[in-house]
Amino acid sequence: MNPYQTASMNSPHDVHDAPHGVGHIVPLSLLLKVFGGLVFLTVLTVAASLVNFGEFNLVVALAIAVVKASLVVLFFMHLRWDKPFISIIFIGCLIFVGLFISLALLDSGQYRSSVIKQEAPGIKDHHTLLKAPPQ
Amino acid sequence: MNCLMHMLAADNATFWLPRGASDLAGPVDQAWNIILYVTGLFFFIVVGAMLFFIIRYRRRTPNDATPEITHNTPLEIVWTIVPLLLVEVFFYVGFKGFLRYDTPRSDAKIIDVQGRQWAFSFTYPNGAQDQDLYLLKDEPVRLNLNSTDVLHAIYLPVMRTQRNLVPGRETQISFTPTDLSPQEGWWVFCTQYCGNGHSRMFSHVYVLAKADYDEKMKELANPFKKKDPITGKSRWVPYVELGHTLYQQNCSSCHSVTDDKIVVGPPWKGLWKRDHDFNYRDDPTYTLKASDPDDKWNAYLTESILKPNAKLVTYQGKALSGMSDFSSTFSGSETNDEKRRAIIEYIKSLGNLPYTPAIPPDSTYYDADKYPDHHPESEAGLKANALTTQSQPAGR
Amino acid sequence: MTTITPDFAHSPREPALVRDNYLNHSRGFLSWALTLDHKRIGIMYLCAVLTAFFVGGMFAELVRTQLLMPNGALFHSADPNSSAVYKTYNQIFTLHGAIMIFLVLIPGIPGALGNFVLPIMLGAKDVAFPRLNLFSFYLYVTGALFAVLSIIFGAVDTGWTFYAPYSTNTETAVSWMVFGVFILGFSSILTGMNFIVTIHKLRPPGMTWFRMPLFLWAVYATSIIQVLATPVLGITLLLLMMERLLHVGIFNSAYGGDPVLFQHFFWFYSHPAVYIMILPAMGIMSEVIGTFSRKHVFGYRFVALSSIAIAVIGFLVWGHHMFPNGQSTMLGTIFSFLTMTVAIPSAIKVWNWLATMYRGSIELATPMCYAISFMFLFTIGGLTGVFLGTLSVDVHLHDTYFVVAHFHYVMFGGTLIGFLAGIYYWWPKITGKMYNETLGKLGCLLIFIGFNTTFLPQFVMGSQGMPRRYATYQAMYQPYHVMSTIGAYIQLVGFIIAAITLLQSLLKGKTAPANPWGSATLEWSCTSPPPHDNFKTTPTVGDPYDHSNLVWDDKIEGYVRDNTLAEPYTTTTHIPKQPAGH
Amino acid sequence: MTTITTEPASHGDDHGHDHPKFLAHHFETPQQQFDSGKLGIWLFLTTEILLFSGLFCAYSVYRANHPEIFAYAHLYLNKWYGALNTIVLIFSSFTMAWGVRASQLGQKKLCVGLLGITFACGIVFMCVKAVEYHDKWREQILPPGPHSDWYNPPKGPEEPKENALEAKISADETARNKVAGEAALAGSSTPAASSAPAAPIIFTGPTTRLASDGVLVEQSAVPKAQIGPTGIDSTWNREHAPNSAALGGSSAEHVGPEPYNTHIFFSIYFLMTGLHGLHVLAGMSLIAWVMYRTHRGDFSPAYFSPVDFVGLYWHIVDLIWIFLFPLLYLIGNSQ
Repeated sequence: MNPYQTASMNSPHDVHDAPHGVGHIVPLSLLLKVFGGLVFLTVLTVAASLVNFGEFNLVVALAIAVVKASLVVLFFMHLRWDKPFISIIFIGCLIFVGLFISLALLDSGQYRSSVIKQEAPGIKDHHTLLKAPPQ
Repeated sequence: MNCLMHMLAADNATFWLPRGASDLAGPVDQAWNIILYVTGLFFFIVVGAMLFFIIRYRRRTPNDATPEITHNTPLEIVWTIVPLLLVEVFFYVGFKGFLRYDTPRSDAKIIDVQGRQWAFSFTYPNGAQDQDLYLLKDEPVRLNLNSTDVLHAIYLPVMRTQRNLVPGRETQISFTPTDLSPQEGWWVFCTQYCGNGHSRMFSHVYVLAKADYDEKMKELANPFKKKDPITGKSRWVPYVELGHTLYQQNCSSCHSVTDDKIVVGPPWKGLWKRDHDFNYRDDPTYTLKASDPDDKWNAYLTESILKPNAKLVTYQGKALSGMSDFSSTFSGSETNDEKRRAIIEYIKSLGNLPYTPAIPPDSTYYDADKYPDHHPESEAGLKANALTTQSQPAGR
Repeated sequence: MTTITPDFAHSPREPALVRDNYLNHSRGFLSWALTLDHKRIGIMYLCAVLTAFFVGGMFAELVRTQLLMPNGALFHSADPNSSAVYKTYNQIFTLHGAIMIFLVLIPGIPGALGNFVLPIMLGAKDVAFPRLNLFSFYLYVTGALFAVLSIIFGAVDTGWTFYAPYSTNTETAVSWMVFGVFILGFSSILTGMNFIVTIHKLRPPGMTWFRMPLFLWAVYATSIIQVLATPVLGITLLLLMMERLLHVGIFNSAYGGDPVLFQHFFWFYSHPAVYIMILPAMGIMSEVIGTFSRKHVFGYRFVALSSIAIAVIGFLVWGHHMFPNGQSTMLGTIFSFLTMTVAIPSAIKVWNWLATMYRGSIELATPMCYAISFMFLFTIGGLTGVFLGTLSVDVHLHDTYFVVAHFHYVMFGGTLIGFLAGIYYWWPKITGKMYNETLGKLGCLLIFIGFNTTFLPQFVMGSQGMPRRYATYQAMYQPYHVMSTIGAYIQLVGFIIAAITLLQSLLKGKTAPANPWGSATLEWSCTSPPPHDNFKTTPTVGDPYDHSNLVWDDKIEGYVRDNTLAEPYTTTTHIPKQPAGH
Repeated sequence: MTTITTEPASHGDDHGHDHPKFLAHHFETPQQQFDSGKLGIWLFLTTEILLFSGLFCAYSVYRANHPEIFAYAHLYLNKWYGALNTIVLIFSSFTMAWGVRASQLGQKKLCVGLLGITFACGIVFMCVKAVEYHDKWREQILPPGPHSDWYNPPKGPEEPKENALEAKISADETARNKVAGEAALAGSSTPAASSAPAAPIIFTGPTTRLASDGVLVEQSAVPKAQIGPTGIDSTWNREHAPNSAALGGSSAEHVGPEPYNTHIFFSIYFLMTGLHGLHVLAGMSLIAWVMYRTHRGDFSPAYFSPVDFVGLYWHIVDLIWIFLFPLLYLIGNSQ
């Protein structure tokens, strides 16, 4: 027998739907629900931006964005029904993004005190800066 | 143990390392030697074993039967853990040395270092500028690093320290030189690639004893001697140019010299010999008119620098308040008096009357045999006078 | 259950090229230019990479020649205040670096050898996306062209690291080079994707994860890095170009940017890239050492997983390139600590190679000679890395020739020697020809000697304080430099001999048997050169390092599998429940 | 002979079982081909995310260290354009997902229609972007540009209030710089000296120092009354702004006259939206391509991978915008 048949049969969801095809078919009603949710959240995030949460402005905005994003990923991109390994790739990628940003952020925060506060000279007169020094 | 540590921290030049002449050299050389010996050992184990196996187990027949050894987990775990522990020890050794390198000494004397394509310039506590680094033996020093154009790095091999000069930031290194330098000094390199002249961007560090150091500082501090960072030649600085520099450092944030707009204080443009009316005078009878003689104006300006609140002008219908006094900066020593005079000369040069360059400072500030080619009456001297409005890059 | 049977229907000495194979399967220029056959694409990569290597090597010789004299043997100016002449030198070492890294080391082993042997080793007919594979080759060519064009439009003089703000201010053709590298990056990404998918989805029955040859593990780890790291290089270079064109002020301090941020961006890719370069070479080592010791690779799982470990930890150490560069103390400490841990997986590999040789039957064929010199040089390279990973010591050694020597020992002594080992190892399979062993070993020896003569002195002058990227230097360093240059010339001779060896084998080499070295991995079970579709029947897989049933056959001067001998693993062959294993 | 074509299916099909046209020669089953494609496209999407991560990183670093820039400069953006575009993209994502479903069920006409709507949404999105860009171009708030002259925002009305503030600020400056100056001359590098703005400036004439302190009255670009619930907070002081607030701490007391280097915000804005715009265009062309192929009838419930994969790509583009919108348009509007 062909191993790849077993392979496909083993993947959790190929069995019950679309026996003739490959991949999972998302019911239209669900798509509609997700769309509604996304619109609602968009309105919500705009509304939230009108309220001052002080330090939490960003947190709130990002939290809503994350929820929206996960809706899109899970249902529109049907990650929910895909092989787990794909989720691993996706999450792994996000972890590396987080790693990259957080370490760069941490460093710049650490040496911020040594940054000289000034208007960028180049904006004022960038020719002076690019001018080769006297030879 | 003690002598082992001593042996590990060699102060003299070795096959590997140049001599160490700062408090940082000890830890660095120690770490270096520890790592050198341990890794060396591992190197000989690996290569030795490899060569031994090659000979001992060389192929006899194409069909040699070999034992079916696939793995040996305990062994593999051992040779995973042991090196791990070792390298983390190295990490700790290096970390200790690094903290010492990276923690600024509060009691350190501060020298400002500015890098540019392609030279370093060092500004000393007494305001002196030079492109060689002079240090006092056994005195902690902190170099404040900054660059005007691209990345540079100042690297002092004998001090075992280097740091990048980052434009837009002020980084620092601090250490304590522990040895007197030889006559020719030690090398200071730029290690961060910075363009055509990168390999030519070096200077020297001299570690001096107290007497020589003070002597050197006094010489460098002479405000009328300027060493061009590019050519390295010294030249005589006329009053007006010095005054301009001092203006940059002290006055520019309140006094405009381009237009007659009030920034905070009255503009200097055209200030010399313009009628003044005061909103406050310590001597109610005091007046100052364009017609008054130079001496009176000089006296007035001197007073305004040293005792600003003695007389307050009303300018463009605005009654101006006084500023805090600059007596500490522009009086109290011969040098400061000359600086004050330079400021006044600069203000003169901004006046509406034709300006004739002042007679150069006397021999205390101008050493004719040191800089014969820049004698004030010489070509260069007069040219320097003429050029006062073209300005050098202001060091700081 | 069929076992592996190379088709020896015809007489073994019948010239290979008469048989249908990927070389004579179809003819004509287009049949190569538009081929989707991973083997032909691999050959094209090989030619392109070797050409780039020649160019980069010539630049290297120029660099060494200039440094014969303290004031420069090629370019020198008497006037201490005019440095314009050194621009040329700076452009030369920049091009040497950029070409070697982006055109040779990174695409070299995966592109050339990986493309050729990966599917065959796996037992697949081709990589998962043949079109993509061809596309990524042409991306490579395009990128290479841009990189070379930069020479015409005012060659780059920034050093291969493109550090801002110098790279944003210099008048040289940075944008061309940067754009070329940007394209090369995508070529690298596509290759990586292709390999990952191939390894996941195209494994035949019996090829479980822990039956995969270690070279595949290495390439798999490499591909992970390629996919995860290279995009960041892409955006970095994009931002650099924008910085040059629009002065956006992200990296250029003159516009409020942060030069240290650029270094974070750059090294987040470029440190993992170091492992993109070295990992496949390590994979080759495992194959070669196992084969020529005629012994099962020791600690297969440790070696396999150490590749993955390197790939993952390799992402966490980029800051060790920036200890004195204005990075904060805290980050420096974190990165130094992690850097130390990344040394361990490499160490594991070395130990396991040693243990593989222990009580083996070691044959010093040319590939094995290269493997030996790899172990020698890579050990030095790795151990000197410990010096640089140690914070306080790095403060002294940073940006000196010690660093130069270190990464040449790893990149050249590691990756390139491994690449050569791989070429000589798979040459019979690729071309169907044997080469002259004596010549091959001579080349290897000369390269080894020349290499050490070149770079050992650089350790010393580095620790003595000689900064890198200098067109001129203080007289006290001259002896080291002269020695180093002599070594460079010896290497040149060595490489010429190595090249002659291969060319001569193409012209009048003996026909290669299917399995000249007695290796148990799948690629040796198909004919040399392999047929167009690699395998007539989907092969069944045993232990890739079980040499016990391979016996030497004098008629064909190669090894054949004698199934009467015990093959302990075939009994346990089973179909993986799910090819997409994790 | 050049019988080698780029069509893998034309390679010798030496497998016993049936090998449909769409199935490449080196795959055994449609399922295997589909899984491979799926894995491949997801790997590609991760690279897209990592590509954008660089911009997000730059964004975070600058917002964390210079919150005042963002608090000030984002007022130039019209958040209603942003919101509109968000809705448009979300809708297009919905139609795309539906289109994939249609393709899976073999509803050819419906699929083409839905893809068409998605494509149209792409056009609308780009048009709105064009309007936004045009506004910026008209107001000359672009990245500094080749000669760094593209960024000069319009002047706002000057109110007496403001002059008072300027006077105060320059007074502060005076005090600080005097300390700095003395310090520099006396050589002791007090904190004041190390933060004395003059430090790295190349001398460019007497007024540089003024400009480099940003104490030019003409700097104000947005009508000051708009900023903060109580107009200008006159206790604002440059020294505090960059140091106090952490990421997102763009609350009232950090907003005042234009901070230094506001052009960085617009650079980041144009880089992010620009790169995203390019992806939208790429996505649109891909959609057009699969529309054509669907119309041609290439796809069936057994083989619809291209539609699915293009869909995934389109969703990622949407995903990135979902984050760009709040990060760029909705920075603490609430002050």
